[in-house]
Amino acid sequence: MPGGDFHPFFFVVIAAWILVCGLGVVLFRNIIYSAVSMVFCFLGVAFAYALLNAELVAIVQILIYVGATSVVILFAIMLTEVQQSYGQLFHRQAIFAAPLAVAAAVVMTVMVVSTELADVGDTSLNLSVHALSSLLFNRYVFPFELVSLVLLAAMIGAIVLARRQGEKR
Amino acid sequence: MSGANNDVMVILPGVVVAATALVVFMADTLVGGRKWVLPWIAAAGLIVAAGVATAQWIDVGAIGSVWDFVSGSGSGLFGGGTAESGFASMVALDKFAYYCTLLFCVIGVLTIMLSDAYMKKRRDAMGEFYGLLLLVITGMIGMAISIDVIALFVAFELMSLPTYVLAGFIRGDERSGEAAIKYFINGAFSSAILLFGLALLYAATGQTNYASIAAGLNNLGADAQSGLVIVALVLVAVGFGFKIAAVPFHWWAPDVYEGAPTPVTAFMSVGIKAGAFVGFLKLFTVAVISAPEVWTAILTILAVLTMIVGNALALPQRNLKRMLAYSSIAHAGYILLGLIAVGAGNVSVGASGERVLDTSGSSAVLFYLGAYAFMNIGAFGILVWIRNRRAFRYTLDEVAGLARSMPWTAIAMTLFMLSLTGIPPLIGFWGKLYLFTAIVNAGMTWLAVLAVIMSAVSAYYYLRVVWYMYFREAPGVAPAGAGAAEAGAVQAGAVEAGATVAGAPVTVGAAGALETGAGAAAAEATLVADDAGPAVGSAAAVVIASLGVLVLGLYPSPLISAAQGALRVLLGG
Amino acid sequence: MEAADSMKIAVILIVLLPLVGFITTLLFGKRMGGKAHIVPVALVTVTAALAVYAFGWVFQHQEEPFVWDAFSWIVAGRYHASWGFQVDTLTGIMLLVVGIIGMLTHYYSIGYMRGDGGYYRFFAYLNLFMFAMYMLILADNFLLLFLGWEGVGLCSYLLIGFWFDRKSASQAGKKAFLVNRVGDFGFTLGMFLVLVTTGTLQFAGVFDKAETIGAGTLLWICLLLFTGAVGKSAQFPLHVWLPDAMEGPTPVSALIHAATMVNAGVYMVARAYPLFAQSETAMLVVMVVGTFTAIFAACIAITQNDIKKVIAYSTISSLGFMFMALGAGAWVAGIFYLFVHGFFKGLLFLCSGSVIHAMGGEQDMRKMGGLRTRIPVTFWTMLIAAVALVGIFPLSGFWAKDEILGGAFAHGYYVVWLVGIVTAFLTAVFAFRMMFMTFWGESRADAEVQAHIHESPKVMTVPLVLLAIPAAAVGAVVGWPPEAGWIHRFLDPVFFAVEHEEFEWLGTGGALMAVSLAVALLGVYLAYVLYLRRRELPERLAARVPWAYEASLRKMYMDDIYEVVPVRSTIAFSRFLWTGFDVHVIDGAVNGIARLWGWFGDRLRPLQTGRVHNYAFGILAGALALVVIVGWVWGI
Amino acid sequence: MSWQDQIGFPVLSVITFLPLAGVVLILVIDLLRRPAARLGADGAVEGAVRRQTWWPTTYKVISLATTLAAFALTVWVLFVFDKSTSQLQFVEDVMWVRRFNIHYSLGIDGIAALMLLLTTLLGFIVIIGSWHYIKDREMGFFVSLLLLQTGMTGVFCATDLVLFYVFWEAMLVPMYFIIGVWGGPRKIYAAIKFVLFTLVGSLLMLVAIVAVVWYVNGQGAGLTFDIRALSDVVYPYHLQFWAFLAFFLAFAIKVPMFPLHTWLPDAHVEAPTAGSVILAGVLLKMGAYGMLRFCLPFFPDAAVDFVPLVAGLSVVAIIYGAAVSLVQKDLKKLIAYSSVSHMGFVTAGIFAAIAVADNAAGMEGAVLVMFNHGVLTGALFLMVGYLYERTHTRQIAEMSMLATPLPVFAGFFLFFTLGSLGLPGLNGFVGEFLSLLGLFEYSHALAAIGALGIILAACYLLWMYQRTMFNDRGEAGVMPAVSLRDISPREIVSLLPLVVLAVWIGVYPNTFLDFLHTPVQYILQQMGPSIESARDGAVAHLIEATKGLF
Amino acid sequence: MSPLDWWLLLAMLLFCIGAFGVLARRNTIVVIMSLELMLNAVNIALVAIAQFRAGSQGAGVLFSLFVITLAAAEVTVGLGIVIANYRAKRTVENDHFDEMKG
Repeated sequence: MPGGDFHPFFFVVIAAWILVCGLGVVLFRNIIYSAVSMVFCFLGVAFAYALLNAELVAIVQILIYVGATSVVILFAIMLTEVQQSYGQLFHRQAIFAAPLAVAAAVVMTVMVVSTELADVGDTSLNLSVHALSSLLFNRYVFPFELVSLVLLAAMIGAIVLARRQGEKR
Repeated sequence: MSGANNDVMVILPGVVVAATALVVFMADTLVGGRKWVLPWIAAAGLIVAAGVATAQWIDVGAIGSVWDFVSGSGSGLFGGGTAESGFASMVALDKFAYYCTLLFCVIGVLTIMLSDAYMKKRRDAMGEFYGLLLLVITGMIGMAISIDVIALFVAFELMSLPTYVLAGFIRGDERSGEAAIKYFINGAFSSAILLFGLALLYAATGQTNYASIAAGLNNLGADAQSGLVIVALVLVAVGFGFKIAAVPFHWWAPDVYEGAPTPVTAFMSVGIKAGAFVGFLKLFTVAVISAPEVWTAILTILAVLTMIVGNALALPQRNLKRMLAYSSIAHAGYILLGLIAVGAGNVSVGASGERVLDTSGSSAVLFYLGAYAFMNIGAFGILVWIRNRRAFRYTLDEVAGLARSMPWTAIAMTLFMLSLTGIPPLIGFWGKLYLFTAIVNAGMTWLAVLAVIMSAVSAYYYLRVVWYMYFREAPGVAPAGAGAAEAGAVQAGAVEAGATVAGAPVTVGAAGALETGAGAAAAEATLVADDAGPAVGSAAAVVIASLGVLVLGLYPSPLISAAQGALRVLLGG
Repeated sequence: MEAADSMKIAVILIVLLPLVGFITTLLFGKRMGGKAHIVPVALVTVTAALAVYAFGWVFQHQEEPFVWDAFSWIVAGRYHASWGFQVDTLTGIMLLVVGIIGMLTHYYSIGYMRGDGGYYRFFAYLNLFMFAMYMLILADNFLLLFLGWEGVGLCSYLLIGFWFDRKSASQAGKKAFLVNRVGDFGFTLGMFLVLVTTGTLQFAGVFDKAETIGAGTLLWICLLLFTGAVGKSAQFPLHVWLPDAMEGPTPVSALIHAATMVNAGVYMVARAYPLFAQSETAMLVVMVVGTFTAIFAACIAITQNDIKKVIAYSTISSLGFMFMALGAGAWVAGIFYLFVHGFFKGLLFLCSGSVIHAMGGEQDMRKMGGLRTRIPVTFWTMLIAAVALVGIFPLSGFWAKDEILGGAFAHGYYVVWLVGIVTAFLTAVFAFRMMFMTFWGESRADAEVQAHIHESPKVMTVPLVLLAIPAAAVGAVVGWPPEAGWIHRFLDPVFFAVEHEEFEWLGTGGALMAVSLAVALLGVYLAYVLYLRRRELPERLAARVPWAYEASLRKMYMDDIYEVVPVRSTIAFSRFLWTGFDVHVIDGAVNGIARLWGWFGDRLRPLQTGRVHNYAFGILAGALALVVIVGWVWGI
Repeated sequence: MSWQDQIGFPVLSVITFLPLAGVVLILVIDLLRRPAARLGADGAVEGAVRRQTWWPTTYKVISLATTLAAFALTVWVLFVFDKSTSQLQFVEDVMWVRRFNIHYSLGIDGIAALMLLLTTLLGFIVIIGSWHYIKDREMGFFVSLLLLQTGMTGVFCATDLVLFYVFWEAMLVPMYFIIGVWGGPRKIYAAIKFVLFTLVGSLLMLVAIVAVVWYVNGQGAGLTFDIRALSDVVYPYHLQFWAFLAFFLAFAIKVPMFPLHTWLPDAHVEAPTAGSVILAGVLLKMGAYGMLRFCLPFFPDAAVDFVPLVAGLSVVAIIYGAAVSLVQKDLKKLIAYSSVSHMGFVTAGIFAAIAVADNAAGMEGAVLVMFNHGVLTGALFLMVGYLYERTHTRQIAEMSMLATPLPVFAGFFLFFTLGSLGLPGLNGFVGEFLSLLGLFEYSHALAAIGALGIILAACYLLWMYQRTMFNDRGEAGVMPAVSLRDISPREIVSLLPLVVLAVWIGVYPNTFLDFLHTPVQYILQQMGPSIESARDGAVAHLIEATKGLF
Repeated sequence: MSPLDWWLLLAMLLFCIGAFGVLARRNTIVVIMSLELMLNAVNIALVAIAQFRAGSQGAGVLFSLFVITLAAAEVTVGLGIVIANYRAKRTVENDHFDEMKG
C-alpha cells in the first residue's frame, strides 16, 4: 500500500469507529462498557496507524494499550469494586462542558484548517521497523533512556501509592 | 571530546542524578534499618552532579582573582566558552543548562535537608521518596538540556509523574490523596494539551528540533502567525502554564500545595516551577522565537491575569501554605514578565540573518528563579521547621506571638516575607528590579506598573505574617503593653512562665536576638508532639536559605553574573 | 565716630540687658523668692538710663539718624535681612516713653505683685517685654520690627494669662495673641510685598524707593501694613482683645496695653510715613478707621462698670485718635498724642491698680465710691491723669488733642473734626463718670472691704507721683506753642514733608481750641450731673433708649459676632474637614480600595471550588479563550 | 570631592553604619551572655539570663554611644564641609553590582548635610528620650531604632539611585516594627497603612527609576544609576511627565501632601514616642528631600508644569492640616496634622522656587522649614511622650492646668509651641517666612491663603496649650493636686540641644542657610531653561505627555 | 482540505471527546480513560503528520511510540493514585475530593 495515500473510504470508516467508540467511553453508564468501548477505540486507532502506514506503531498500540493498559484499567475497576456509577453520571457542568468541547473542536479546526501548510503532501515516509529501531537507538536514544526512567518512576510510584498503609515489604 | 564520549559528557550531570536515584532505590533494599544513609546518598549525588556541572562550566584557567570570581567580572566563570550538543542535537549542554542544573541541584539538596524530620517518621518509604525526588530532578535537568520537543516532552513527563506520587505521599491522609488526584488529573489533562500543542507545532514545521523549528517557522514567513501556530502555541502555553501555575491554569496549585507534604510543596513551588520555566523559556526563546508576537500576546494575557488573581486570592487566605501557594502563582506572573520581555524586546538580526535576542529578559527569569528558590524554600522551610517542633496546622493564628517563642525563626520568616515582597536589600528586590528593567527595556512599562501595584498588594499579606508573629501575642500569653505596662509585672510573669516550662525544649533560636518575654513556651510545651527530635537538616536548610536571601541580597553580583552568563551562549538559538 | 561707637554699645545694652534679666530671672528667680525683682528692676533702670542717653544723643544729632547693621540675620536667595538698629528722633521719643514708663511700672510692680506665686515669673516676662519693645522701636528694618512686634505680642499673651489658673485670664491671653495674629497676617503679607517690590526690608532702602512703587502696589502695601497696626493697636474691628486683656495684672495693663505696646501700630504707621504719605487712599483708610474706632470705643466706655474696662476702651479710643491724626496728615500731632498718652494713660492704669489694690481686688465701680479721702495720693494722681485725658488746659492731653483736631480741621476733614469733638465730649463724660463713681459719693463696698481700704505702699505711690509730673506738664513743655512746639522741630527730620502753618490764636486755631476746651468742660459737667448730682438719671436714660444702652454695655456685640462668625464657623468647618472629609472621604477611599481588593479576592474564592473537573474546565476554557483572543487580535 | 581630600576616612559610611555596628555589637554580646541557653536549655537558665540587670543599661549605653559618635562625626563633617561649592562632598564610590553598573556611592551636598545633621541629632535624642519608655522587648526597640537610623542616614547620603532606593525601602522595615510592636491600640492598622502607602509610591518610583535609567542607556550614554549624571540628561517630555509623576507620588506620600496624608495621623498616634519623633523629624523630610534631589533636576520641564498643582495642593495642605488640627482631641494627632500643615510650607517653597526665576529664597526657606520642623515637632512629640509617661493619657480633654504641677515642663512646652507657631526669633519663623516669601513671588493669592495657615497654627497650638497647661474650664478645670513629677534632668538633656538649635536658627540662621546657597543655586541652574519655557503652557505639555503614553 | 487536515480533524474530534470525558464524568477511572483517548488523539495526529508532512523524518512516529509508553506510565500512576484514594475515602467519584478549596 502506498504510504500516506489517503483513502477516503477507509478513513471515514475508521474515523467513525474511533469516534463512536470514544463517545462510548465517555457516555456509557456502566464503567465496564466504557472500558470495553475504550479497548475498541484503541483498536480503531491501531487500524488508523496501519492506514497511515505506521505498522510498528499499530502493533505497539495493540500490545501496550489493548494488551496492557486496558487490563490495568480493568484491574483498577475491579479493585475499586465500583462497577457502576451511582447517582449522576455526569457533573452538572457537563451542560457547559459539552458546548465547550464542541467549541474547542470547532475553533481549533477552523484555525488549523484555515492554515494552508505549504509542505504538505504525500511524502510517503515508509519507515521500516528496522529503520525505526535504528532511529530509536541512535538519534532518539536520549528520550528512550528518559522514558525508561519514567517507567521506573511510574512503577515505584504505583507501588508506593497502592501499598497499604503501614505495609512492610 | 568527541563521539559517544561527547554525548555522555553532555548529559553527565543528569546521568549522575539518575544513577544516584537508582543507587538510592537499590540501597533502600540493602541497608535494612540504616535508612538514614539514603538522604546522604541522595544529597551526595546531587552535590556530585552540581560539582560535575560546575567543573564543566567553569573555565578554570580564566578565573583570575577570587574577587573577580565573586563579583563576576572575570571571564572565567561565565564568559566565553562553547556549548556542546549531543545525541544528534537532542540535547545541548550550554551555559543555560549549567546554570539550571546547578540551581536544580541546590533546590534538591535543600529539599532533602528540609525533609529530614518528615521522613524520619516515614522511614520505610525513604528510598522511594528520595529516589523519586532525584528522578524529578533528572527530569528537570532534562528540560534544561533538551533542544528537541520529543526530549522535552519526555523530560516533562519524567518531571511530572513522580511529583504526582510525591504529592500523595502521605498515604491515608485524605488531603494528601486529594492533592495527588487533583494534581494528577489536571496535570495529565494539561500535558495532553501540551502534547497536542507540540504536535501542532510539529505539523506547522515538520520538525522537532528547536533549531529546525525556528528555521521552519522562519520559512513560514507570515504564516508564522497563522491559526495553526496560534493554536499550537496556546496549547503549549497551557501545558507549561499549568506547571508554573499561571492563571487560568493555576487551579490545582493552592489545593495541591496545601495537601501535599510541606517539603514536597516547597520543592514543587520552586523546583517544578523552575523546571517548567526553564523548559518554557528555552522552547519559546529558541524554537518559537520566530513568532514572538503570538506568544508575547499569549503570555501578556497570562501574566496580567496571574499577577492580579494570584495576589487577590492570596489576600483572604489564612492558611499559610495556601497563602504561599497563591503568592507563588503571583510570582509566576512576575517571572512571566521576563519571558514577555524577550518576546517584546528588541530582536535584532544577526550577521547571518538569524534573529538575535536581547537576553536581559531571559537572564532576569533565571535570576528570579534562583532568588525565588532561596526565599520560597526558606518560607516553606520555616513552616516545616515549626511543624517539626509542634502541632501546627499552618494557620496564621498559630504563628501569632512566634517572635517570643521562636525569635530566630520569626526573624528568618520575616526575612523571607520581606524578600518575597521585594524589600531591599534582600534578594527578592534584585529579582524584581531585574525583571522590571527587562520589561521596561522591552517597552512594556505598563506591565511593570501593574506588577509593582500588585507587589504593593502582596506586601499586605506578606507583612500580615510578620504582624502576626511580632505584633500579636500567642493565645494564653498576657499581652505586655508597650508603654504603660509595668515592667516589673511583665518581668515577674515572664520568669514565672519560664519556670513552669522547665524541660520544654527551646529552639536554637530561642537563645535569641530579641529580649523575649519567655511566654509562649508554656503554651508550646503541651503541643510539642510527635515530630520531636532535632531536625538539624530543616534548620540548616532554613539557615542556608536565609543566608542566601541576605548575602545575595547585599551582594547579588555573583548570581546576576551567572544568570547573565547563562544566556551568553545558548545552543540552538 | 566716637559717638556712634558709644551708641552702638548703648543700643546693644538697651536690647540685651532686659534679655539678660529675663533669662537670669527665669532660671534663678524662683530661688530668689521675694527678691526676684532685684535683677530685672536694676537692669531695667540701667536700660532706662541708656534710653535717656540715646535720646540725648539723638537730641544732639537730629539731622542724621544713627543706623547700624550689627550683623546679618537672614541671607537667602537675593534677600537679606539683618540685625540692624536705627535711632532717629521718632525712636528717641519712643525710647523715652518706653524707658521711663517701663522703669516706673517695674518699680510699681514690686509692690503690686508682692506675694504672688509667680512673682519671679512676672518680672521675667516684664523684662522680656522690655527687650521686645526696645527691639521693636530700635529696629531698622521691617523684619526686625516684626520680631519685636511679635515679641511684645508674646509677652502680652504671657502677662495677660499670667494667672493661668483663671480661665478668663488664659482665654484673654490667647484671644489677644490670636487677634494680633490676624493683624500680623496682613503685616507679613505687607512685608512680602515690600520685599518683592523693593528688594529690601530696611527702612531707609524701602523709603528711598517709595516713590518708584506703583500706586496700586503702594496702596496694598499700606493697607496690609495697616492691618498689622489695626491688630496691634486694637483698632476696629480687631480691638476686641484689648478689653479682655485687662485680665492681666494692672501694671501690665499700664505698661503694655496703654503706654507702649498698643502704640506700636501707631509707631509703625508713622515709621512707614514715606509709604503712607504717598497714598491718599491709604491715608483715608487710616483716618476713617481711627476716627470710627475713637467714637466707637468711647460709646462703649461710657457704660462699662469695670474700672479697667473703662480705661481700656478709653485707650482704644485714644489710639483711634492717633490714627485719625496720622490719617489726616497731622503726623506730629499723632506722635505727640502718643507721647503724652503714654504718660497719662499709664498713670491712669497704675492708679486704677492702686484703687483695686485698695479695694482688695474689686474692679466694679458700682461697688466703689468715696475713696477720695481714703487713698489721697492715688486720688490726686488719678485726677491729674483724668484731666489730662479729657484734655483740659493746661494739662498734656489738651495740647495733643487740640493739635489733632486742629490738624483734621486744617486738612479739610470737617466731619472728622466733628466726630473728634464728639469723642472728646464722650471721653470727658466717661472719664469723669469713672472718677465720680470711684472717688466721690458714699462708699458702696462691703463692710469687710471697707475696713481694708488703705493707701498703697510707697513703692507704688512714688511711681504714681513721678508719672503724674510728665502726665501733667509734658504736653505744655514740648507742645508749646501749638503747631510749632519743640516736638515739631524735633520730629521734622522724620516727617520731612509736612509744612507748618502759623498758629493763629485769634483765628481758626484759637477758635477750635476754645471749642474743644468747652466741649471737654461740658462733658465733665454732664458727668457731674449724671453721676454725682442726679444719680437716677442714667438709669432713666438707659430705660429710655434700651437698645443703645444694651449695645454699649454689650460692647456693640462685637464679641458675639466674632464668636459666631469666625470662631464657630471655623471650628465647624474644621470638624467637617476632619470627620467628614479626612476620615470618610480620603481615608474612606483608602480603606475602600483596600476593602475592594479584599472583596475582589473573596469573590474570586468561590471559583476555586476544590473540584477537579471544575479546574479542568477552567483550563480548557482558558485555553479556548486565549486562542480566540489571540486569534482575534491578529484577525484570523 | 572625595573623602580622601577632605577628612581622611570614609566618614559617610562610618556615620551610616555606626548604628548598624552598634546593633551587631548588641546582638553579639546578647548571645555571649547566654552561654548555657542553647538547645535543651530550660526555663531556669532563661530566668538567670533575665536576671542580668546590667544588660539593659549596657545595650542602651551602646546605642547611645554609637548614635552620639555618629552625631559627633556629623558635626565634624559640617565643619570640614566646603560651603562654596555645589559639588558632592565626602564622596565614596565602590562598584556594587557590575551588571547594572550600580555603585555603592555616598556623598552629600549642603542640603543633605543638614538632613544628615538632623538625622543624627534626633537619633541620639530619641535614644535618651526612650531610656525608660519601653517596657516590653526593650532591646529589640533599641535595635530597631539603630537600624532605622542607618536606613535614614543612607537615604540622605546615597548618590546612586538604587542605593538610595535600597535605603529608602529598608528603612520601612524597622519603622514597621517600631509602630507595630511597640505602638498603641491600633498599631497594626497604623503600621500596615504606613508601609502600604509608602510602598505603593516607592514601587512606582522604582519603575520610573528603571525607565529613566534605561532611557539614558538607550541613548547610548551607557548604564548608570549615578544621580548627578542622570540629572544632567535632558529627557523627552512624556518620559519626564510620567517619571515625574511616579517620583512625585512616592515623595508626596512621604511628605505627606494632601490628600495622601492619612497614613500620618494614624502612624503618629500609634507609634511610640521615639517612632513619632523620627517619623515627624526625619522620615517626612525624606519626601521633600527626594523632590529636591530627583523631581526637580531630573524632570525640570514636568516639574515646572506641575507647579500650579503642587503649589495649590501645598496651600490646601497648609490650611487643611491646620484646620483639622484645630479640632483634634488627641495631642499626638494634633501635632501629626500640624505636620501636614507645616510640610505644606516645604512643598510650597520648593515648587514656588522653580516657578519664577531667581527665587532661591523659597527653596532655601523650604529646606530650613524641613530642618526646623524636625527640631520643633520632634521636640513636641518628645514632650507629649514625656507627658504620657506621667499622665498615661494623650487626650487633651483629660488634662488641665498642668503648668501648676509641671512648671518647667510647661516652660519647655511653651517654648516649642511658640517655635512651632512661628514666633520670630525662633527657628520656625525664619523658614516659614522664607518659604512663604518664595510662594508670594509665585502667587500673591496663594501666599495669602498660606499665610492664613500661620493664624490657624497659632489657633490650634495656643488652644492646645491652653487646654493642657492652663485653665480652660473655669473652676471645674482646676486639677486636683496630683503629684506629677516635673521634668527630669535626663529629659531636659534630651530637649536642650533642640532648644539651642531653635534659638540658634531663629537668631542666626545663616549658619545653616550658608549650606544651602550653592546646592539650591545648582538645582535652580538645572531648572533654568525650564523655568524660562514654562510659559508655553502646561496644558499643551500634558496633552503631549498623554500622547507619549500610547 | 488536504488529507492531513482530515486526519487532524479526526484527532481534534477525538481529543475533544476525551476532553469532554475529563470535564464531564464523575468517575475518576473513566476520566483516566478519557485522558487516554486524548493521548491517542495526539498520537493519531503525530503519525499522520509524520506521514504527510514533508521533511518530517519520521520523528512523529517515534514521538508516538514514546507517547504510548508514557501514557501507559501515566495510567499506572493515575490508577495508583485512584486506588490509594479509594482506600482512604471509599469512592472514586472525583467531586468528593473537594475538602480543600477557596
